[in-house]
Amino acid sequence: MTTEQIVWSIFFSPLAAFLLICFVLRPAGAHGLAGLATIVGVAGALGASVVTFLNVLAVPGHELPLADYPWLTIGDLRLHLGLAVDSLTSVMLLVVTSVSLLVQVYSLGYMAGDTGYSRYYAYMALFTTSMLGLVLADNLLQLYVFWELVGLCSYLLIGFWFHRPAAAAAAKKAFVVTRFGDLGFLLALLALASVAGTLTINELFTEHKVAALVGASFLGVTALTWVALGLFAGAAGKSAQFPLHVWLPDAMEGPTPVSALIHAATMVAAGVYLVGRMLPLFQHAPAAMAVVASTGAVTALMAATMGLVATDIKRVMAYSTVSQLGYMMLALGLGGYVAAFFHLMNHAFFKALLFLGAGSVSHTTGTFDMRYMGGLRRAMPVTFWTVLLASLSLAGIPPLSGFWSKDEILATALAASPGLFWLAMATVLLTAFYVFRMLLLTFTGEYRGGGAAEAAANGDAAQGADAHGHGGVRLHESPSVMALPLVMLAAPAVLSGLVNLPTIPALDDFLMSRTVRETLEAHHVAFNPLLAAFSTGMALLGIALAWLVYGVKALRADSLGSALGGLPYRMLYHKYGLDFLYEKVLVGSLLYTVVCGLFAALDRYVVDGLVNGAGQLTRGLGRGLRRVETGQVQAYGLAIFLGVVVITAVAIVRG
Amino acid sequence: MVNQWVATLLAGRVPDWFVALITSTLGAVGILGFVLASNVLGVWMERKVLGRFQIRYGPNRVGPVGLLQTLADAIKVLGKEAITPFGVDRWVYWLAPGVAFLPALLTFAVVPFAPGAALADLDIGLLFVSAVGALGVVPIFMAGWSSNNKYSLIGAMRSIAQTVSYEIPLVLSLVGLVLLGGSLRLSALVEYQLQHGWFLLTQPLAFLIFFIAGSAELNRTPTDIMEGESELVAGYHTEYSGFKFSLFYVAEYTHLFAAAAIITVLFLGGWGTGPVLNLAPAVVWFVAKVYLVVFVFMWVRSTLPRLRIDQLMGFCWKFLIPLALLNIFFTALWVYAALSGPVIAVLNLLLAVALVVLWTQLLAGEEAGSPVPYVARPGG
Amino acid sequence: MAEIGLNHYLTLSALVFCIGLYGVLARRNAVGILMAVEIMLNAVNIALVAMSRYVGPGGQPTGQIFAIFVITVAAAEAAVALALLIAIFRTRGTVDVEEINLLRW
Amino acid sequence: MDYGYSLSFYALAGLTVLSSLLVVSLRNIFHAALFLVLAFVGIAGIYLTLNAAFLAVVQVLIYAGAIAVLMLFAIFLTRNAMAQGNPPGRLQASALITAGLMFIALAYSFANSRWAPGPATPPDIGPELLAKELFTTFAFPFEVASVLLLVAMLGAILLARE
Repeated sequence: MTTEQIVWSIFFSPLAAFLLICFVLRPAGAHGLAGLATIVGVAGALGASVVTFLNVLAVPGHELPLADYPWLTIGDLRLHLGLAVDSLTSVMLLVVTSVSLLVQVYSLGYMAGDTGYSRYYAYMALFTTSMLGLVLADNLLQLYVFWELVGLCSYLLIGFWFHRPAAAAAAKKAFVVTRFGDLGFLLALLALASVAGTLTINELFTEHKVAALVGASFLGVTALTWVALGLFAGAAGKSAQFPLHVWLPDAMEGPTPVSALIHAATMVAAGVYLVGRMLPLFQHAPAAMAVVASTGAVTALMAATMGLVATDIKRVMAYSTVSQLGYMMLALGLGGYVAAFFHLMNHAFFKALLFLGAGSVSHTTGTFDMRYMGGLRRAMPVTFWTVLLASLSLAGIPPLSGFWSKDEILATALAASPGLFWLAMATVLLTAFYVFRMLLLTFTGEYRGGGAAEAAANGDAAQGADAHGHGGVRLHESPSVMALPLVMLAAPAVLSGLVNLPTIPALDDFLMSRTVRETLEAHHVAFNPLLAAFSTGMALLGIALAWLVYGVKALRADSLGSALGGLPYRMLYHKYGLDFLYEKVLVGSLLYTVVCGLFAALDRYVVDGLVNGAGQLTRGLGRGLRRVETGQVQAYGLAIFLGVVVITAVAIVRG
Repeated sequence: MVNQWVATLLAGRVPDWFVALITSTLGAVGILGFVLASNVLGVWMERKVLGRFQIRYGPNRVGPVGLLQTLADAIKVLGKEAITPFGVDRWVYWLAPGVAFLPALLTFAVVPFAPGAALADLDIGLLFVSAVGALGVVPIFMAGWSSNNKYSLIGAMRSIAQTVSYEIPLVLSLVGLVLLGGSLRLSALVEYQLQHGWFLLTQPLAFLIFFIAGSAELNRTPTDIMEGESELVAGYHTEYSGFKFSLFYVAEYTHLFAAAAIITVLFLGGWGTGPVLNLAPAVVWFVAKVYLVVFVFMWVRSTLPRLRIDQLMGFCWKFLIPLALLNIFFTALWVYAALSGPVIAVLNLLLAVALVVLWTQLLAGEEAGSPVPYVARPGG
Repeated sequence: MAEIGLNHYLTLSALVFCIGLYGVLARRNAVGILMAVEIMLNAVNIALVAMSRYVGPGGQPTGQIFAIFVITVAAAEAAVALALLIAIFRTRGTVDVEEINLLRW
Repeated sequence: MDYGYSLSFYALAGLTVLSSLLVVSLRNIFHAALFLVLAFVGIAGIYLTLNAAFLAVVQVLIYAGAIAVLMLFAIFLTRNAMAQGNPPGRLQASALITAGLMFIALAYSFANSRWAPGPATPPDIGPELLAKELFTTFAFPFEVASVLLLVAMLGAILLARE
C-alpha cells in the first residue's frame, strides 16, 4: 500500500466497521459480533496510524504530500476533498486510535449484556470515523462536516440510554449548547470563503490571504479577528469552555466508556485541535488570542472549583476535563502551541484512564455517587493503582506525564502574562485537592453501601439495582477485559511525558512541521526548575489538604462547606448558578418569552400577515375587478377601442 | 347604334359626363321599351302556349288571336282597389314590388344585343349578371316579411333557401365557359362562340345545369315552391293586389326574359347567325333566340309537375353542384390539354350523358336505402 | 368642393367605421351587432381599395386583393356567427346580448 | 374638375353613410337589414368610383347577395326574438363617445400621414391582373382562405344543426 492508501485506510477502516454493523450485523441479528467488528476496525486504524506516524517521522518537514480531489466550484470558490497529514495530525491519530481501541476493548466488558450493544458499537465506530476524518481534513469545510458528525455521535451516545429522562435531556443540552458555538464556526467559514476565497487550511496561512483577512473589517474589527473569534466560539462549544461548558458535566449521563473516549480524550479535544490548527491565523489577531487565553484560564479555575464539591465521581472527572481543556486553551492563547498539544496528548491518556477507572468502580458498586463508595482499595487493586497513577499525573507530580506538560503551560503563562499564571497556579492547587478528594472518598475508609444505599437514601427501592443489574453486594475487581485497558492506559499516562523532556524536546521538534515552522512564531519556553518546584509544591499542598480533610479527617468537610455561612459551597454546588441562568433566565424567560414571543409575533403578524394579506389582496382585487367582467362582450369592446383611442392620443402627443 | 350617333352629335358641345349621361339614359330607355314590350308579348305568349299544351285555345277574344288580352288585363288590374292589409310593414310593403323589378332590368344593362350594342359592356359582365341575380332575392324577402302573413313568410323563407342554394350551381356552371372563353366580358364570350362553336355544344352539361338552376331562380313551375298555390295560396305576394301585384308580375316576366337573354348570350351564340343564315340583322337573330328560350321555359312549365322542397334542395346539393364541379374539372383538363372546339364538344357531350346517368343511378340507390318520406323523418 | 382624393375616401372610411363601431357597442340585438361588424369591415375595405388606387406605384392590385381576402373572411365570419346565433336562440330563446351574459362574475 | 365624378362620390358616400347610420340606429331589425343591403350597394358604388369594378361586383355578390341575405335569414329564423327589435343598450352613451373619439383619432391620423404619392391617373386593374396576382403572389393566402371557408362552412353546419 502506498502512503496515501494507508492514510485513507485510517479513515475507512472504522467506517467499514460502522457500515458492517449497520447493514450486515444488525439486520442479520449478529449483535454480538459488533464489538469485535469495531475493535478490528479501530485496530486497523491504529495500525495504519502507527505506519503513518513512522512515515511522517521519516519525511523531512514532517508533512505527507497527499492529493486532493475537486468537489465543488462555486464562482471563484473551489472546494475539494482531501486529507492532510503532518506531525500534529499523526500524533492526534495515534492518540485517537489508541484511546479508542482501549475504550472499545473496555466496553466489551462494560457494555456486556446491554440491549443496545450493537447500536453502541455502531455509534462508536461512526464516532471514531468522524473524529479521524476531522483530524485528517485538509480544509475547513470538510473539517466542519466531521465536526458536526462528531457532535451528532456525541448526542447519540450521551442519550444512549434515551429511556432515561436525564440522559435524553443531557443529550439535548449538549447538542443545543454546542450548536451555539458551531454557529460561530459556520459564520467564520462563510467569512473565510468570501474574504479569503479558500477554505484549505494551509492556503489560509499564506501571507496574502492573511493580508486580505486583515484588510477587510467589520464593525471596526478586522475580518481576521472575527474569523478567529468565530472559530474559537466553535472550539469553546466543543471543548466546553466558559460559558459554554455547562453541557459537559451533564454529558456524563452517557455510558462511562463514552465519557472516557468522547468527553475526555478525543472529541472535547477537537476544539483545542481546531484552535491549534488555526493558530497561525490566530496569532495575527492579538485580541482573539487574548480572548482564548483568558477564557482558558477562567475556565480552568472555575471548573476546578466546581469539581471541589461534586459528589458524582464522573462529574468530578468532567469538571476536571473542563479545567484541563482550559489549560490547553490558555496555552494556545499564549502561543504555546507545543505545550497545548503535549498536554492534550497526556491528558487524553490519563483522563481516559480516570474515566475508565470510575467506570470500573461504578460497575462494581452500582453507583456514581462517591458518598456511597469507600474502601474499594483492597477489593479493586488494579483499578486503585491505575487510578492513583492517573491522579498523580493529573495533579502534576513529577515525573508523571501530567507534570511535564502542565509545567510547560505554566512556564508559557509565566512568560506571557503573570495574571493568568496565578490563575493557573491556583488551579494546580485545586486540581490536586479535588482529584485526591475523589481518590480518598472512593478507595479509602469504609464501604458505604453503593447503589443499594443510594437507592435507600433516595427512598426508591426499585432503583436498588443499578442500570446494569449489579446488586453491588459483593465487591470485586472488574473483569480482565476492563482491567487490561486500565493497565495499558496507565503506561502512557505515566510515560507519555517523556516524549518532550526539557532536555530532549522530541515532540517539540516533531510538532514544528514545515508549515507550522514557516507560519508560526516559535514560543518555546525554557524549562524553569524553580517554577517546577513551586508547582510541584502547590500540587503536594493540595494533596496534603485533601488528606487532612478526607484521609485523617483532621478538618471536617461539613465545617468547610458551611464556612462563610455556606455561601461559597452553595455557589459552587449550584455551579455558579449558570445552569439556572441559562435554563430559567436565558431560555425560560428571555428565549421563550421575549425572543420566541417576538418570533411568534413576527410569524403571526408579518409572515402570516404577508401570506394572508396576499390572499386577501387577491380576493379583494378579484372582488373589485370581477365587476369589470360583465359578461357583455360590448363592454370589453368598448374598453378595447377606448384603449386604441388612448394609445393613438399618446402617440400623437408624443409626436 | 343610336347611342353612337347621339354621342357623335353631342361630342364637343357639352361636357363628356353629360354625353355619358345622355347616352346612358337613351340606352336605358331603349332597354325599358324592349322589356315592357316583351312583357306584354310574353304574358300573351305564355297563356297561348300553355293553352295549346293543354289542348285549348288560350286567349282569342281581345284583338287578333287575343294579342290585346294582356293590355285588357293590365287595365283591369290597375283599376282594382289597392288594398293595404292591417299590420303590414308599410314602407317595405310598398317598396318591395318596385325593388323586385330593378335587378331584372339591371341584367339587361350588360347584355349585348348586337356587336357593340350593349349599354355597358363590362369586362366583368358575367360576374355582374350573377351579382344582380343574387340581389333578386331581396325584394322577395321584403314582400314576404312585410306582409304580416304566414304564407308570405314561409314563401319568402323557401325562396331564400332555394335561391341561395341554386345560386351555387348557377355560378359554378359558368366557370367552364369562362375557362374556355378566357373572359368575363359577355361580348367576348359571344365572339368566342362565333369562332369555336356555341357553348350549347361545347358545354352541354353546363347548359343543363344553368337552365335548371336558372329556372329555379326564376321560380318557374317545376320549382315554384315559394308560390305553390296548392300550399301557400300565392307565396310571398299573397297580400298584394292591384298595381303592386302587377309590378311583381312584370318583374317575374322581366326575369324570365333576362334569363333567356343571358342563356342566349352564353350558350346560343348571342347575336350570331350560325354558319348559314346571315340574312337578318344581328339584333333580330338575338331576339328570336331569346323568344325561343322563353318558349322552352314555357314548354318545361307545362310539362313538369311541381317538386317538393326537400327534393328540390337535395337535387341542388346532391346532383347539380357535384356535376358542376366535375364539369369544371374536366373543362380545365381540356383547356390544359389545348383541345379545340369540336373535340371538346364531343367529349363533353359524352361526359354529360355519362355523368347524368351515373349520378342518377347513384342518387336512386341512395333514395332506395331511405324510402321514408322526408317530412316524416324524425328529427328532420 | 375640392378634388376628390385619398383623404375623402379615408374620411368616409373612418366615418363608416365609427358608425359601425357605435352599432357594435350600443345595440342589443345580436344580429344588429353582426350587421354593424360587417359595416366596420366594409369601411376597412374602402380604405384598402382607396389606398390601392392612390398610394404607391400604379397598377398594384395588392389593396384590392387584400379587400377580397377581407370579404372572404367576413363571409366565413358571418356564416359561423349566425350559426352560433341560431344555436344560442334555440337554447336561450333570445338574441339580446345583454341577456346572454352567463360568462360573468 | 370632374363634376360628375365628384357628384357621384358625394352621392354614393351620402347614401352609404346614411344607410349605415340607419342600420345602427333603427329599432326595426328588418329595416336595418334592408338598409344594410343599401349600404353595401353604396359601397360597391364607391368601389366603382375607385376604378375597382371587379371588387364592386364582388361586393354586391358577396355582401349584398349573400351576407345580407344570410342576416335576413337569421332574422327570419329568430323572429320570435325579433319583436323587441334592436333597442339601444346600456352602453349607448359611452359607445357614442367612444365612436366619436375613435373618429377623431382616425381622422387626425389620416390627415397627418404622409402617403407615398400614387399615380395621377387611375391604374387599370382588370380581373386578369387580379387573378394573376391572386394565383401567383397570393396563392398561399388564397389557399388558406379556402381552407378557412371550408372550416367555417362545416362549423356553421355543425353549430346550426338541431
